[in-house]
Amino acid sequence: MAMIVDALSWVFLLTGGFLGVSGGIGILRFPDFFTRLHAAGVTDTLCAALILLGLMMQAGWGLVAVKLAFIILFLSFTGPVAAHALARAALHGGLMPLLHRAEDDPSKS
Amino acid sequence: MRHIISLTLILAGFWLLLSGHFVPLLLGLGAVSILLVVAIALRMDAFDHENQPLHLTFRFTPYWVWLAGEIVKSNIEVVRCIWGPVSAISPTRIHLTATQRSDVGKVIYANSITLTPGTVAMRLEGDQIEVHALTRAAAASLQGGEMGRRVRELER
Amino acid sequence: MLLSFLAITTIAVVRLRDLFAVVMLFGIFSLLSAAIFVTLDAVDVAFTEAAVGAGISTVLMLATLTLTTRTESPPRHGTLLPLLVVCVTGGALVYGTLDMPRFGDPQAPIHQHVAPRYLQDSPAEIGLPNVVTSVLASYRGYDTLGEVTVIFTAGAGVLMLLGAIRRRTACCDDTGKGGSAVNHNLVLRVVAKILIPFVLLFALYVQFHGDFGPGGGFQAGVIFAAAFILYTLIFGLAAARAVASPGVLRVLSALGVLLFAGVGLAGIFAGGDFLDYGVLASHPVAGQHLGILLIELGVGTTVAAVMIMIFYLFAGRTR
Amino acid sequence: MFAAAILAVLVTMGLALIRAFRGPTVYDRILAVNMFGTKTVLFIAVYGFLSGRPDFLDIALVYALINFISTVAVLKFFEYGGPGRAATTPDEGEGD
Repeated sequence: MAMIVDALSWVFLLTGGFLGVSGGIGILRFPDFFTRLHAAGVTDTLCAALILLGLMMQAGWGLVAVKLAFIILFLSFTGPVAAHALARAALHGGLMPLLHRAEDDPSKS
Repeated sequence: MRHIISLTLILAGFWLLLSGHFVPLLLGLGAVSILLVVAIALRMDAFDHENQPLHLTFRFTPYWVWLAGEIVKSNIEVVRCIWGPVSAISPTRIHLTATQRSDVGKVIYANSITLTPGTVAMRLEGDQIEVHALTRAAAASLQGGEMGRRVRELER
Repeated sequence: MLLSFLAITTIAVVRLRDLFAVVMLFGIFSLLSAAIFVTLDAVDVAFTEAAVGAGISTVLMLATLTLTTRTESPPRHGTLLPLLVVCVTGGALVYGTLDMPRFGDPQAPIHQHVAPRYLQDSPAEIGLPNVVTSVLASYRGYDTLGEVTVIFTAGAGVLMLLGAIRRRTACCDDTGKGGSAVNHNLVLRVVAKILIPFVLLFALYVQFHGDFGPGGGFQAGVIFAAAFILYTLIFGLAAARAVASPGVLRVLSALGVLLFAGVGLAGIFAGGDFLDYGVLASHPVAGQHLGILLIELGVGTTVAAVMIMIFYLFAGRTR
Repeated sequence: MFAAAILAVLVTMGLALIRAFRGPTVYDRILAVNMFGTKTVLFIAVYGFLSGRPDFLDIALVYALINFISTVAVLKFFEYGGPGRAATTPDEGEGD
């Protein structure tokens, strides 16, 4: 049982790390701000959660695990809010998202 | 009143879990701290009356599990886009109607949209949510409306 | 690796002309330095850097930016002379370090003098697991009292500088409520409401657990202030002032210093020296504990009150 | 294995750093800084495990909170400090 948890935590840590690097490459490769926002979302949500979960499994039950859980909780609260506020501010500031085809409704900002 | 009690209880739990020291001095200080925080929170609340959605917390668990699954799925999708050719992405902008009744419900909906990578809620005005999606597929799955329905079931 | 990031960031900061971008990079800079402090095992310093550097200083720098212009004016003088001065100073510093003992050398003077005493005797004399707190609050009580007074004075100074020219502070507080996207932002409002009590409680947790882990008055004060800043940012200055009015804050900031000094004086009255907490209770260790708790509270109160006050002033001026 | 995770976090930090330098819009920079902050939280948490000092977690927790507040502050600044002009025009980028 302990070994399974151990192995699982390694898998989580590695996957989380991979997602992080992917997100980093994403914010370099994607063409405009709004698409980069999605790439950053990858690193903010699943990457962080996986790495912290991996750590939780290493820590075992206890206060450390609880604190890690708090970090996950806070990050999952603040992450999307920050992303949303950022997108909204960018839109408000007049930044237009690059659209696939221009037949979508023109923005009304 | 119910909000005050639930906030106090949750803060007390937060303190105990953070602290981990169960000596009388720290417990006493914790009690004083919690009272202070609740007092400040009350003073802050006096200026507009948005209810504390804390009582919703208990019904969240099934939703969280479902959402976690969604997050994993959409993460895989976005990572595929990142490593694949740039032409694979098709940024799209859509408008959704939030059918949730309360403000809190709408906020949960918007946050859930943002939390799943590939879709970001850009604007929330009235009951209109403007969403930017990385791919058409992501936009379409949102328009399917399952997430909105699940959030609506949360409130009641 | 982190150090190289730091160097790159510094170069970029110097080269950029857009002050806003510079502020953002400063944010990264302080995040990096906190990470470095962590790797150096300086937990308390990293904690302070985390709270002050990444959060508050960014906010204050931005507030300053709104008072001035956004782009740096082009330099009026040549770059050669400053470069020379910097090189000479840097060279002198490097030369100075050549004389210093190697990092971690047990024979180094710093390890011979007071450090062993602090490290060995502090558990017995003060009875706290966190040596940094013992050093700051007990052995170096005078220094810390001085620092708190400096913060108080700085707060008073800013108050005088900015408060003297208050033209529109009082009248235009609420104009922001109308057109601002942040104010109108439902998502921000709801989440901030949920978050703020937890931030406040977390600050108090840091305050009272400085004895056991990293933390203490300074950090707690800053985090506490950060919660108020968040509230001010989202609900407007008027609402925040109604929660904690500037008058109350002024009294609180002075009260913190007085509490600190008062504990010191109490030591004298109880028959000891100034800032000697050992005599405050029947048992020296208990006395130390009580004294440290009280002065940390004083530090926290002053820091939080001054921070919020300064932020109010900036916020009032930027409208 | 912690080392692998830390390395990945560091690489991500580096990539975010590049985006912060490159801009081109201020929002890209804010995004990069925000992401950098999250990565710092992770870095501190993992490093705390690597060196066996889990009290680092308090710092990570502080970061998770403070980072959010400074992002909000930055956005607020734009509402007042740089209407339209400052936000829409991509700035000159590094080194002029």
